[in-house]
Amino acid sequence: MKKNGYLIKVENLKKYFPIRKGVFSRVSNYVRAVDGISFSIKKGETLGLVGESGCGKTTTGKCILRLIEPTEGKVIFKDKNVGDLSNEELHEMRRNMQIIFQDPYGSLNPRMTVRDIVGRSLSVYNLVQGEKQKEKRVGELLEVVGLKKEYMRRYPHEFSGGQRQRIGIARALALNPEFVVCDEPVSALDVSIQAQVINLLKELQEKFNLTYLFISHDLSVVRYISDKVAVMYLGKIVELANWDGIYSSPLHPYTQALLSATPIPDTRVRRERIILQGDVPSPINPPSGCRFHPRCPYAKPECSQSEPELKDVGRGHYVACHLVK
Amino acid sequence: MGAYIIRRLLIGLVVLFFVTVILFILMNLMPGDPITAYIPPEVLAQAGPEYIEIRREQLGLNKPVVVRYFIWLNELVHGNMGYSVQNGEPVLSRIKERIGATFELTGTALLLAIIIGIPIGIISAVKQYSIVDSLVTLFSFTGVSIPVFFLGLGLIYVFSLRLNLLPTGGLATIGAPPSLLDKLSHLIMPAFVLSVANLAQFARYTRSSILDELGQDYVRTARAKGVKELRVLFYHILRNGMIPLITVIALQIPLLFGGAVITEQVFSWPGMGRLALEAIMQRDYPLLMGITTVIAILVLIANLLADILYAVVDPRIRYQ
Amino acid sequence: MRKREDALLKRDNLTDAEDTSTKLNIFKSLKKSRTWRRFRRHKLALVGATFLLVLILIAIFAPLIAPYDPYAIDLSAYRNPPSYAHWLGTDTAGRDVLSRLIYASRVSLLVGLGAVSIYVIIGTILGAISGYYGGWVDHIIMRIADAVLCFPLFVIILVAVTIVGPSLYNIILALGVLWWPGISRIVRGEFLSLREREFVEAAKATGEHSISIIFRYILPNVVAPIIVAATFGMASAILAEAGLSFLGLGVQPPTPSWGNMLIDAQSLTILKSMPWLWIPPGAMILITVLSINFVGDGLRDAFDVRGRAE
Amino acid sequence: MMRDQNLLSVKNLRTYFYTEDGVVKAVDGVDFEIKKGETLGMVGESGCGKSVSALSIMRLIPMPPGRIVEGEIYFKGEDILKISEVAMRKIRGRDISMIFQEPMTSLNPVYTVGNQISEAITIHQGLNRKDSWDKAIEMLRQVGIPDASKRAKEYPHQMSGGMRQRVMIAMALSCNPELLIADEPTTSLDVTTQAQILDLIGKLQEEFKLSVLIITHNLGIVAEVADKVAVVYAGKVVEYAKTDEIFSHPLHPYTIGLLRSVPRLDMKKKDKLQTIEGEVPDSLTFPSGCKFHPRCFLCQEKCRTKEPPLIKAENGRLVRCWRYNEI
Repeated sequence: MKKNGYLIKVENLKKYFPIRKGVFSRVSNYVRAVDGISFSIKKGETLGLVGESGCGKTTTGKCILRLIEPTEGKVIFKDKNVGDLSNEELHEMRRNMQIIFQDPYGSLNPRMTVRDIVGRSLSVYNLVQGEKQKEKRVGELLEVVGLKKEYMRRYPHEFSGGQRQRIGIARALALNPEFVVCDEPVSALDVSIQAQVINLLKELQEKFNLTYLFISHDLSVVRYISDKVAVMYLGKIVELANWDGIYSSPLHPYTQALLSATPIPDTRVRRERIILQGDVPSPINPPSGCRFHPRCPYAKPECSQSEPELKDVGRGHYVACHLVK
Repeated sequence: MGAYIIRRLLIGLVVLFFVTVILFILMNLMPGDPITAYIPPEVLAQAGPEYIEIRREQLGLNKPVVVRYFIWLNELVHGNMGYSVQNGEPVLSRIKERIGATFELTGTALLLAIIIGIPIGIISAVKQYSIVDSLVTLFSFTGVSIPVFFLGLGLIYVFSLRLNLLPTGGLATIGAPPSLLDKLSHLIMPAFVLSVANLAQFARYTRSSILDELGQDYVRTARAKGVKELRVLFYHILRNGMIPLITVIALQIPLLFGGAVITEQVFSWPGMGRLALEAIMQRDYPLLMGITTVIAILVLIANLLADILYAVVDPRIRYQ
Repeated sequence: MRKREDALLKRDNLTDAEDTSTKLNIFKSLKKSRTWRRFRRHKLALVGATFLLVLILIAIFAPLIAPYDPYAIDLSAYRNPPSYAHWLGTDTAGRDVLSRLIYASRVSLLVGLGAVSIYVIIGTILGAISGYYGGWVDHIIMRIADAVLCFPLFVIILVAVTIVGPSLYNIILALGVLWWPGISRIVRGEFLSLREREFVEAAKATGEHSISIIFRYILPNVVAPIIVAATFGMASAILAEAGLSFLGLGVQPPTPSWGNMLIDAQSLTILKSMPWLWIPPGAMILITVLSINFVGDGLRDAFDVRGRAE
Repeated sequence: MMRDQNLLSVKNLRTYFYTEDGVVKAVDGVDFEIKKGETLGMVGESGCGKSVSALSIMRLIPMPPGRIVEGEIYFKGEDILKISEVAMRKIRGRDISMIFQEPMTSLNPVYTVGNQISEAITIHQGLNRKDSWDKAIEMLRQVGIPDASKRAKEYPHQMSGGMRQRVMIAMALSCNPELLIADEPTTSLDVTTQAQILDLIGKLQEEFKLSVLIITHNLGIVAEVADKVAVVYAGKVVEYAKTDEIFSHPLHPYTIGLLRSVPRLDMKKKDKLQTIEGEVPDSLTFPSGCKFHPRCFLCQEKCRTKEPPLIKAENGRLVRCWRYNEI
């Protein structure tokens, strides 16, 4: 839509959490949760952000919305740097950026009715006049996410996990946002419920022309819903490509390991499994050079010395690995 | 662990600072001239108003509040808690006379509460919903609900006045040769009365703590290994369940001193609690101040010890 | 550290563990609203609540119920044992013990309600600020709370009362002003865990401001533990008043309070031969405090308030 | 006759919980068998009763409120529901071992991991302190923990999730059991760690000639490790067959629905996920008749009223559906 065609652009985003230690709780070190990542998403597209726990994917999502203040870097949304906004401007901006959370139990206030959970933001932004109009709008929203509008008088504990997640989606949609961060929206749900929510998210995207940042640890889910996929390891993006590129020709050894470790529910598919050695190192003292080198089966001396750049290898496929020329 | 202990120590010092601030405020709220707190009364009585004015200046009592606070603190650090209005003795020496009796009473009470309260709490938890459990629950509710003085009077009524088994009060029988039995017979009732509320608290707390641990996953693991039920309880659960109890015990100590005031009064026990009451009756503010200070510092030390003990027992803190 | 905080919270708010089976997944689906049903199942709490209801009625309608004027001195009826005319006998000044007992219930209930209302407000505000904002504000508030807790409350109240002079309202004020650390710890603990919950983040993302988040989103979730703690606190306040009055430093005669009715029992003759003078007020304190504690326990079960965060 | 081949056979197991809200029929008719050296995968969604089944086999159901109301569990030909608690305790940890979903909370936080492993060895093998400690270190080495003699002295909180689960496995296998029950052993772990752990269990299974009962909600894991699969829904086994057959030719509508609703790595972009409508039923208010009927695309009048038994289909497969042969 804008001149560069991107709705949101993240440049060199960093988030370091201080670690306080010792007698005076001095900051002795930092957890480098997100350590310089860049990507951009076009309007109406979905970028899947995938990685294991602690790789910084959730922190990335929250930094974009400034639910966490980033340490460094820019988040440019509709040509404005979100980091530079004043409180009032941020307040206005949040109408356009929303988030759906992982935990369907923790993300809804147990003491509020569905009507208030979904409708509060309408009142905050004065989008409705009076209770009647608010209820009408909340009813519409509930129907959009596949719930009955009579449910608005109920409390969260009267719903199942899948229904709660639908309420969470309705809340995110209430302000008609353009961009939604989906933070592991299905990983807490039962297998048979996951598909319902994934399909709903896809339908809503088409209907409202939404742009998603879809965060998940599950490659299969990400592959199904995303146009582009970014793989994160220890606060860095190691590979970024369109949905097919990541799966049909993964270039980074970590992506390859991740793919081979993801089980496929079919006994007819036989694959060579790559078993990585050791654990993910601590993001407090990440390894030198390429962060993956201590576990990489193809590591060379240079990998421990210099950090590979995320470079374009053609057809919008980016990879950060010394071995890929 | 070193850093942890130093950290707790520093927090203790910060708390101590606030303690002294509160004390200083109280001190200044008290009616009367603060000069009486610094100069022995006999000197005060002989000196003329000019001398007092000079001393006041020397002591800096007409300086701003902040300066006065530090003067007061300096005196406190040097053991000068002022002089008793009643008889002119230094407050510290009056407290020294009485503190032994209070330690004897509160120490015994705490010990009783621990050695009785914790085991019945354990039994109650293991036999959850049994008659024993109901009795323990009922007992512990009564224990925290009964006024100390009513219980004390009731026991005196039954054991001293009706059954003539135990003395009504005092440290020991006056005139009789000192013996352990005599001492114990005087100690048993007040110590029990003082311990009842704590005992009940410990029993309830132990019960709930053990029940909490019983539901933990590691207990299931132990059972799945084939560990005997008794070992599950005493080896696996107890250590985990007792860790939070350390804090609870430490936090009960101030309440114990509070309870001692009434208990000592009911049983004519010549401890600090009664001294505090005497001080109030006689409007002996420096003395009252001194007693409060000493107790607060004792409590602070107890908390610090509890923190250290905590680290010793819990590896999660030790290896932080 | 976590465990220590838990322990502190738990001490202020003793909890019974649920059935061990709560760990099993199947029970997660059962968390329905069952507050009232649970309270009703707690027999002792029901008994306690009934007693308290009766006591409140007695306190309100004391002038209609009491057979005599509690202040009327009748020197001819000096320390009379219970009789048809005076069901619970008369005291040293010849006043009717039963009438004094009835009027004294007003003092206890007033102290309980008054002191608790004051310190719940102070404690909730300080705890909320401490828990929500954290940082140095939290440090200072909590260290002051620690400092206050270092003093045996009973002793410090004694000191306070001697400074301001013993009276019913001073006692209420002293208890109210000094007793907040317990509740502020509970509130702080709840705020600390609730502010990390996703629904709070969601509220931020939908444009809510801090004040709205504190009052509209978090506080309603803390009401249950506050009510439970306040109930137990009421019991302690009544006990404290009784203790002070017993020592002659609380409610001053001739105003009757259950505590000061026991002052005379410090004399061994009265203790031994006139049990009607001291057993009834002592028993009233015990039963009242016990009832409140039972109700507190029932509420805790009903609200499912737990010391340890899950 | 069956006894000779089957290490474990569970027949018509029913475990109920008596709660204040009513009777929760957590397990309400579970049947399966495990032969020596075989791996059985038990799949189902949360609350379907798979974990309770496992705990019932170990006789570790908290009673009250739980109770095994019906059924037989034959282990090496003996009904272990009928033996004494003392005899059962000897079986636990020695003949049947178990590992759990949360390796953090499943280990005692105040004892070293070496200590916790050697405890089992001391109990069942009567070794002295030093020997059992050495054996514990040997076990840690076998589960691939580097620097085992040093790490044995560490506490659980000093280890990573994957390492803790290895410790659990070392503990479970320390007395050479014949059956390992793994209850969601990798659910709380990352995918790459999950691959390590599954790989490890597979290796040790051959080495120790183990039979394994693996409980999971992840169909992918079942496809990779199990020889046979029992699909559980609402406390009942609804389908029971060889793994290949389940994935190539599922018979029960629930199994079919599950397989179609899981996103797969090898999907085409155009492929659409199919969903099972409705919600996972609440164990207090199970529907009448076939428990799956409100969500079933084949539902008929009969399904609503009458519950199907476990019907024998071709190749000795079992399925709990009236209309399985119409699919």
